[in-house]
Amino acid sequence: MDNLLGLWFESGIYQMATGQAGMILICMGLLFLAIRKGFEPLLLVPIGFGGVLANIPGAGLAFSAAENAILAGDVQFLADVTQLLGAEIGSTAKELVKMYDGADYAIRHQISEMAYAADHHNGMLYSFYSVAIASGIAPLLIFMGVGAMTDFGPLLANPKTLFLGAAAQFGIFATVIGAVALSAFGLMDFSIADAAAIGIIGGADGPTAIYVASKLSPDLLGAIAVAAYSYMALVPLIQPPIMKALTNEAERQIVMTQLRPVTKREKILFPLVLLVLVALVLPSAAPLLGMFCLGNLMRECGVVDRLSDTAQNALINIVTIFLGLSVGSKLEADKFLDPKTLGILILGIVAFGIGTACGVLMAKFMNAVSKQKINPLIGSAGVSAVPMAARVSNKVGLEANGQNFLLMHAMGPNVAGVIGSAVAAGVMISIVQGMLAG
Amino acid sequence: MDNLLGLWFESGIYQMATGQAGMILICMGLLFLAIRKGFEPLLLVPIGFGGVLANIPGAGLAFSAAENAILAGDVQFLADVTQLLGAEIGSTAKELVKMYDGADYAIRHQISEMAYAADHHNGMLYSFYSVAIASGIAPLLIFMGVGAMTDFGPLLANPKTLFLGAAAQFGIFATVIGAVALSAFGLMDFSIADAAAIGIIGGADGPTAIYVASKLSPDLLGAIAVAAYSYMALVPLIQPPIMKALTNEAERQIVMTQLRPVTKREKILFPLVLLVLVALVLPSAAPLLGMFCLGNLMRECGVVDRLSDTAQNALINIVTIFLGLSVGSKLEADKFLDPKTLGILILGIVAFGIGTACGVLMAKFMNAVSKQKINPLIGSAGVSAVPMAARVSNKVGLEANGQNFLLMHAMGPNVAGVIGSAVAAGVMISIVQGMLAG
Amino acid sequence: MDNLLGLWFESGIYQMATGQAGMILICMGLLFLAIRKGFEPLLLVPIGFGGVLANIPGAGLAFSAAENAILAGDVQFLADVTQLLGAEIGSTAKELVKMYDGADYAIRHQISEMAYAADHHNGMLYSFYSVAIASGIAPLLIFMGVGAMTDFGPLLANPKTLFLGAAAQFGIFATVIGAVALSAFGLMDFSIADAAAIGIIGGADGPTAIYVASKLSPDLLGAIAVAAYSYMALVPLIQPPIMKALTNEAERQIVMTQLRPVTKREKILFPLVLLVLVALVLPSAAPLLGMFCLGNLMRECGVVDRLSDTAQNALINIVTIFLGLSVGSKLEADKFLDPKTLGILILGIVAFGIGTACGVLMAKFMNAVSKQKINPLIGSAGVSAVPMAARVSNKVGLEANGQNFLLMHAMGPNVAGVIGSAVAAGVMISIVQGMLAG
Amino acid sequence: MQPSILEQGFDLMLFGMGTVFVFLTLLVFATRIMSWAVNRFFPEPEPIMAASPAQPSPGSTAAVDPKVLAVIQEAIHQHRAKHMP
Amino acid sequence: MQPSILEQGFDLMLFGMGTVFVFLTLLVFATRIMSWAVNRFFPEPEPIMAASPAQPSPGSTAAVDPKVLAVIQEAIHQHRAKHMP
Amino acid sequence: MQPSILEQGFDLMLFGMGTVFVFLTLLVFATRIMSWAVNRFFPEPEPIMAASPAQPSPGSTAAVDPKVLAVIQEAIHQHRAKHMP
Ligand code: NA
Ligand code: NA
Ligand code: NA
Repeated sequence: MDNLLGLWFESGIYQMATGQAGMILICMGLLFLAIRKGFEPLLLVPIGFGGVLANIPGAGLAFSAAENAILAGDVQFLADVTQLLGAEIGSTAKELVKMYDGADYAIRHQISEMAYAADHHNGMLYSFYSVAIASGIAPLLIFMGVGAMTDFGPLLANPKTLFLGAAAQFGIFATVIGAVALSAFGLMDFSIADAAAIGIIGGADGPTAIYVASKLSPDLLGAIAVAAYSYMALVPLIQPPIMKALTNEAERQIVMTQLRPVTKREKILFPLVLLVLVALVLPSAAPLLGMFCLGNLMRECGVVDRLSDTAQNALINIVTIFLGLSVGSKLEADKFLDPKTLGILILGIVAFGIGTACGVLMAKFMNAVSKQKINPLIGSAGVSAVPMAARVSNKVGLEANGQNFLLMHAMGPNVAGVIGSAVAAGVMISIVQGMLAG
Repeated sequence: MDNLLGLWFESGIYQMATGQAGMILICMGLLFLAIRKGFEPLLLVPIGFGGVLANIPGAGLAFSAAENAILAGDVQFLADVTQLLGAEIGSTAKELVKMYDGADYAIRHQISEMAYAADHHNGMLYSFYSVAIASGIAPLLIFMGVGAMTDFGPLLANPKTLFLGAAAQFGIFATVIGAVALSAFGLMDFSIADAAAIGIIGGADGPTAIYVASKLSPDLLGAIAVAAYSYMALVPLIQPPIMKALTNEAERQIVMTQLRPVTKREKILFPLVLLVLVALVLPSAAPLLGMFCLGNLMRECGVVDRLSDTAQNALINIVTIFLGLSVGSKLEADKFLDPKTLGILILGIVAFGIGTACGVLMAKFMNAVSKQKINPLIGSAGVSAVPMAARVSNKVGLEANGQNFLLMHAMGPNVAGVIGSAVAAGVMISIVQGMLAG
Repeated sequence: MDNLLGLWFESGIYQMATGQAGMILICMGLLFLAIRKGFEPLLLVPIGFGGVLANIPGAGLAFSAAENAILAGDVQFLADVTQLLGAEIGSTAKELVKMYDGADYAIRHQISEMAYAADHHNGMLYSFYSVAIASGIAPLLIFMGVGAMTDFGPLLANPKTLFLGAAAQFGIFATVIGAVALSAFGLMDFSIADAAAIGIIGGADGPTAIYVASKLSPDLLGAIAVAAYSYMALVPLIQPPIMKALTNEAERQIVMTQLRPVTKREKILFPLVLLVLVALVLPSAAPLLGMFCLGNLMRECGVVDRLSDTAQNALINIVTIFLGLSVGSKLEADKFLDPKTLGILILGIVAFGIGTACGVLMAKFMNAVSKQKINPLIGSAGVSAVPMAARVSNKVGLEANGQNFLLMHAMGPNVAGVIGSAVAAGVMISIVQGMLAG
Repeated sequence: MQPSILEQGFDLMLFGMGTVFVFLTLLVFATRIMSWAVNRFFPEPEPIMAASPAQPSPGSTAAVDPKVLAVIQEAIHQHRAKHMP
Repeated sequence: MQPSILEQGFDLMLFGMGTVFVFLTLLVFATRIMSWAVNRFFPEPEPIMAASPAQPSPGSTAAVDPKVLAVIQEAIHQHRAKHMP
Repeated sequence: MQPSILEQGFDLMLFGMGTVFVFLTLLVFATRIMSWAVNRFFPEPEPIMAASPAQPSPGSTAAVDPKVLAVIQEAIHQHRAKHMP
C-alpha cells in the first residue's frame, strides 16, 4: 500500500505544477513550429524536446545532484544545507535551490559532495549541459563545423562587404542599451552581463549566442537561444519591410558587377590571416574565431577532406543533438517563466530590426562615398543568419528587377556578419568580465 | 638483473590466477559464439574482447586508481587504507578491495585522492565504464538510436497489440520472485535490488537491462548483460517450443486482416503522446523513454534527417564500442566467477520462457473476449528482442500456413515490448530505490 | 577610457612575447609543410593550428585554470600560491607556474580548487589535452582505428618478417642511449623518462609516440609528436640512401616467391593470438595492443562491419581533430623553445636512420642463415611508418629491377613494425616507471 | 518492521506489473484518441502504407529512368551490405 | 564610484562597436594585401570562379561517360535529399 | 646506490630490445602454429589471396551487369576521392 501511495506521490499528475504544464505546452509549440513551419528544425527539435524533458515533474532531469538532493527534502540534509547557505531556518526547498545557485563555488562544491554522498545524482540534461555548454565545447565545435561549411569566396572577391557585416552588429549593442535602459528605469532587472547576453541575439548566430550566454548569463540561456533561433527562422518576415522602407526602387534595382574569380590559395590563406589578426588584436575572440578558422582551413586546404567531412557531418550532428537537449534543460519552468523572458523576446526582435536597418544604411553610405555601387539590399544580409538573410536579399532584389541575382553578392556580407558577431562576442565577454571584476 | 626479475614478476604467466585464465577462455567462447554463430555480434564482440582485457593479470584495466593502488601493495598505503576502512590489520589486498567497493562515498573519495596522489591511475576499461555506463549515458544514447530505427506503423495500425507487449513483461516480475525465493530459501544471496536487475533480463532488451543493472546492481552487470544478449540471440531456439505447446494448429493458422494505412502525422504524434504520458504518469521512466521518443521523433518528423541518420549510425556505433568494452570490464574474474552468475543464467532463461508464454496466453485471452481475432503466435513477439522475436513469430506461422505472413503483425507487439520493458525498468528503479531508502 | 586601456593591455600586440611570435611562425611553417608539401596533413594541420592557438598571448588556451589564475596576477592569489608552493616571496608569475607544474598532486589540487573558486577556467586546448591525451584515450582510439585499417595478410603469409619489425626497433633503444649520453656528458638535461619518450620517435608510429610521451614526459610531447610525424613524412628522403649504402645491386634485385594465400580464419585468429600473447607475457602493452587487436578483429570477423567502418572513419576522424589540437597545446612557447627541442629533433632523425639500417641488416643476416631468400630492401619497412616505408621499399626495388614488385612483401615487416614499437612502448613504460618508483 | 525479501518481491511484482498494464492501457487509449483526432480533423491527402518499411521521400519524383535508378539502388544496396549486416 | 548600469551599457556599446569596426577594417586591409600578394607573387594557373559553390576535385577528370555520371549524381542527390534537407 | 643515468639507459636498451625480440619470436611461433592448425583441422573451401587488399563480401554475387557496376564503382570512387585522399 505504501508502494502504491509512493507511486502516486511520484507520479507526474500529482506533482505537476502549473508552470511545468505551461512549459510543456510551450515546448510542444516550439516542436510544432520546428516540424510544421520549418523553424530551424535542427536546433528547435532537440531544444523543444529537451524542454519537455526538463519540465517532467519529479524526474529532476535538469537539476544537479545538489538541487535534486534539496528538492528530495530529507530533513537532516535540508538542515545542513540551510546552515551552510546561511539561509533562514524554515526556508522552502525552492528558496534553498535559488540560494544554492547563487552561492560561492566553495559552498556549492561542499553541498555537491554531500549530495553525492547521500546517493543523489545529476539529472541527465544537467550532465549534458555541463559537458556540452558549461565547458563551452559544443558551441565551439558547431562553429568549427560552420567554418567547414562556409565558402569565403564571395567575401574575398569583394572584401569591403565586411563593412556591411560590421554595421549590422550595431543591432547587438543597441539592444544592450535597450536592456540596461529597461533596468535603469526599473522595468526589468537585467545586470550588465544579462544585457550583453541579450544583445548577442542581434548577432543572428546561434552558437555565438549560446556561447556568450553560457559565459555571461547562464540562467537566461534558454530564452536567449529560443529567441535567437526563432527570429533567425523569421528573417524572411522581419527583414523585407525594413529593407523596403529604407530604400527606393532605383536603389533596389542596382546591378552589381560580377564577382572576380578567387584563387584556391586566397581561400586557404584567408582563415590564417583572420587567425593572426585575432592573435594580434583580440585574444578574447580566439576560441570562437579560432575554431571557425580551423574548420574553414580544413575545408579549403584540400588535404584533410576526411576531417572536414566529419566536422560537417557526424561531429556537428552529434554535437547538435547534445547542444539542443542542453539548451532545453534551461527551459525549466522556474527559470523560463519570468518577466525577463518577455523582455528578452521583445529586445531580440528589436535587435534583428536594428541590425537589418544598419546594414542597409551602411550600404547606402558606402554608395555615397565610393564609385563602385552596391545594391543596398545586400546590407541586410550582414546580420548573418546564414544563408537565410542572403536569400532574402536575393528575393527582394528579384522583386525589383527579375534579372538581378544578388545571392552571391549577399553571401559576402552574410559571412562577414558571422565574423562580426564573433568579434562582438569576444569583446563583450572581455569587457563585461572586466567590469564585473573591477 | 633486477629489471629482468621485475619483468618476470610483472609478466602475465607469473601473475595469472586460475580465475583469470578461466575467464579469458569464457570470453573467447563468447567471441566464438558472436563471430561463428552470429550471437548478437555487435555487442558480444566488444563485450567478449573487453572481458579478455579485463582479465589480463597485472594490467589492472578494469580497476579504479584506488583498487590499482591497493593491489600494487605499497606497505604504507595499505596501512593507511586498512585504517580508513576500519579493516583488520593484516587484511589481504583482495579483502581490502572488497571492503573499498562496499565503503561509503566519503571514504572511497578519500582513498581515491590518496591513490591519485601516489600516481596510480584508473584502468582504461574502468574509465570507459565510468563515462559510458555509470553515468547512464551509453544505454540512453543506444536507446535513442533504437528509437530512430523503430517504425511504430504496425503498432499504430493495431494499438491493442500493446497488451501483448504488456503481458510479456510478466517474465520480468516472475523472475524477480524467482530470485527473491532463491534468497529466501538460502540458496543464493540476492538482495531485492539484485533481484530486480536480474528480472529485467526478461525484458529481452539489451540497453534497458544494462541501464537497470548499472543503477541497481552494478556488480552483477556483466553476467546480466551477457545473459540478456545471449538469450536474445537464442530466441529462435527458446521460443518455438513454447509457442507450439500453448497453441493448436487452428490457432496458428489464423489469418489476420491487413493492417490499415497509418499516416505520417500519427507517426509524428505518437512519440509525443508517449512522452506526455510518461511525464504525467511515470517520471522515473523519463530518461529511457524520453531518449527513445526523441530518436523516434527525429526519425518521423522528416525535418532533421541528418540528426536521425547520425543517431542511427555514427553515434550508435561509437557508443556501442564503448558500451561493449565497459560491460566487458565487469567480466573481471573476481566479480563474474561466483555462484550468483549461475543463478542469473538460469533465472534469465526462465524469464524469457515465462515472457514468451504470457505473450501467447494474452493473445488467446484477447481472442476469447474480442471479435477481431489475432494469431496467438504474434504474442511471443511481445518480449521485444526486436526484430528476432517477430521473425520467429513469422517463421512458426509459415510452418502452419505457408501463405500467412505474420511479420508485420508481429512488429506491433515487438515494439510494444520495448516500451513495456522500459516502463517496467522505470517502475522497478523507482520502487527499489524507495525500498532501499525507506 | 579605462576600458580602452584595458582592451589595449589585453590585445595581443601589447602582450606578445618574442617566443610566442616565433612559435606562431614555426606553426605556420608546419601548416605550410602539411598543406603544400603533404607532410602527414591529417595530423600536422590540427597540430600546427593548435600550436598557433596555444601561443595567442593573453588567451591562455593552453593553460589550466590554476596557471591562468597565476598569470592573471591577482595580488592576494599570488601571495597564497607563493606560500603554498614554498616559493621565494616576490617570485614572478612564470616562476610560480613552473613550480606549480612540478608540484605534488595534493598541492596542485588545492591551487586548482582556489583557481576555480576565483572564477578562472581551464583553457580550451588544456581541456582537450586532459580529455584526449592525459587520459590516454585518444591515442588508443586512433590505434583501434589503425588496427581496423590494417591487413595482416602479408604478415601471416610470411611470419618471419616479424623479425625485421623487431630489428628496426633498435632505433628506439639506440636513441635512448644517445639521449642519456647527452645527459651524462652534460650537454642536455634529459631524465631516463625523457630519454625513453624521445627514443620512441624511432618507432615511426604517431599514436604510440604520443601515448608514451604523455605517460613519461608530457612536457616534451609537443616536440616529440612534431618530430615523429615530420620524419614519417620524410621517410622517402631519409631511407633510400641508407638502404642503398647497406645493400649491393644483386641483393636489391632478389625476387621473392609469391606470398601464399591466407585464409579468413587465420586473419580472424591472428589478433586473438596476439592478444593472448600480450596477456601472458607483457601486460604493460595491453592498452595499446589490446585496442589495436580489437580494431583488427572488428575488421576481419566480418560480423561487425558497421563498427569497423565507424572506427575507421567517423570515430578516428573526430579523435584526430582533438588529438591534433591537444598536441598543439604543447607547442606553447615556454615549453617548446628550449634547447631540448633541438636535441629531440636531432635524436629523432638518428633514430629513424638506425632503425632503417637495423631492418636492412637483419634481412641480410636472415639471408645468411636461411635458404629462402628475402630482398633486404623490405627490411627498412620494419620501422613502420605504414604504408610509406613499404612504398619506399617497393620504389627502391623497382629502381634495381623494374619487374620486381616488393610492396606486398614489404607490408609484412611494415605492420610487424607497428606491433614491435607497441611492444617497445609497453616495456619502456613498465621499466621506466619501475626505475622512477624504485 | 522491515518487510521480508519475499514480501518485497511480491510488492515489486504487484505494483510493477500493475503499472505496466495501467500505463500501456492508457497508451492504447491515448493512441486511439490521437489517431482518431488526426484522421478526423487533420487528414493527410495520401496515407502511407504501414507495411512499407521506408517511405519514399517527397523529393524523389523520378527525373531519372526508373530502371537506371533500380540498378543504382541495387548497387548501393550491395555496397552497403558489407557495411550494415 | 561604481559607474551606473547605463554608463556601463554605453561604454560597452562604444568600445564594442568600435572594436568591431576597427577589427573588420583591419581585416579588409589584411585581406586585400593577402589577395594582392598571392595574385602578384604566387598566381595560380587556373583561377576558380568565386561564384561556384563547389569546386570540382582535381581527380574528377571524367573517365566515365558524363551522361552516366550525371544520372548517378542525380541518383545520389535524390538519395541524399532525404538525409540532408 | 642509485644507478647512473647511463646504466639506466643501457638497462633499458638491454631489457627492452630483449623483450621485443622474445615477444616477436614467440609471436612467430604462435602464428605458425595457429596457421598450421587452421589449415590442418579447419580448412576453408576457398582461400583468399593475401595480396588482395579488399575481399569481396559474400553478398556481392553480382545480380547487376558487371559493366554497369564498374561504372558505378568508378563514380563512387571518384566521388570519394574528394573525401578520402
Ligand atoms: Na552576425
Ligand atoms: Na521487452
Ligand atoms: Na614501429
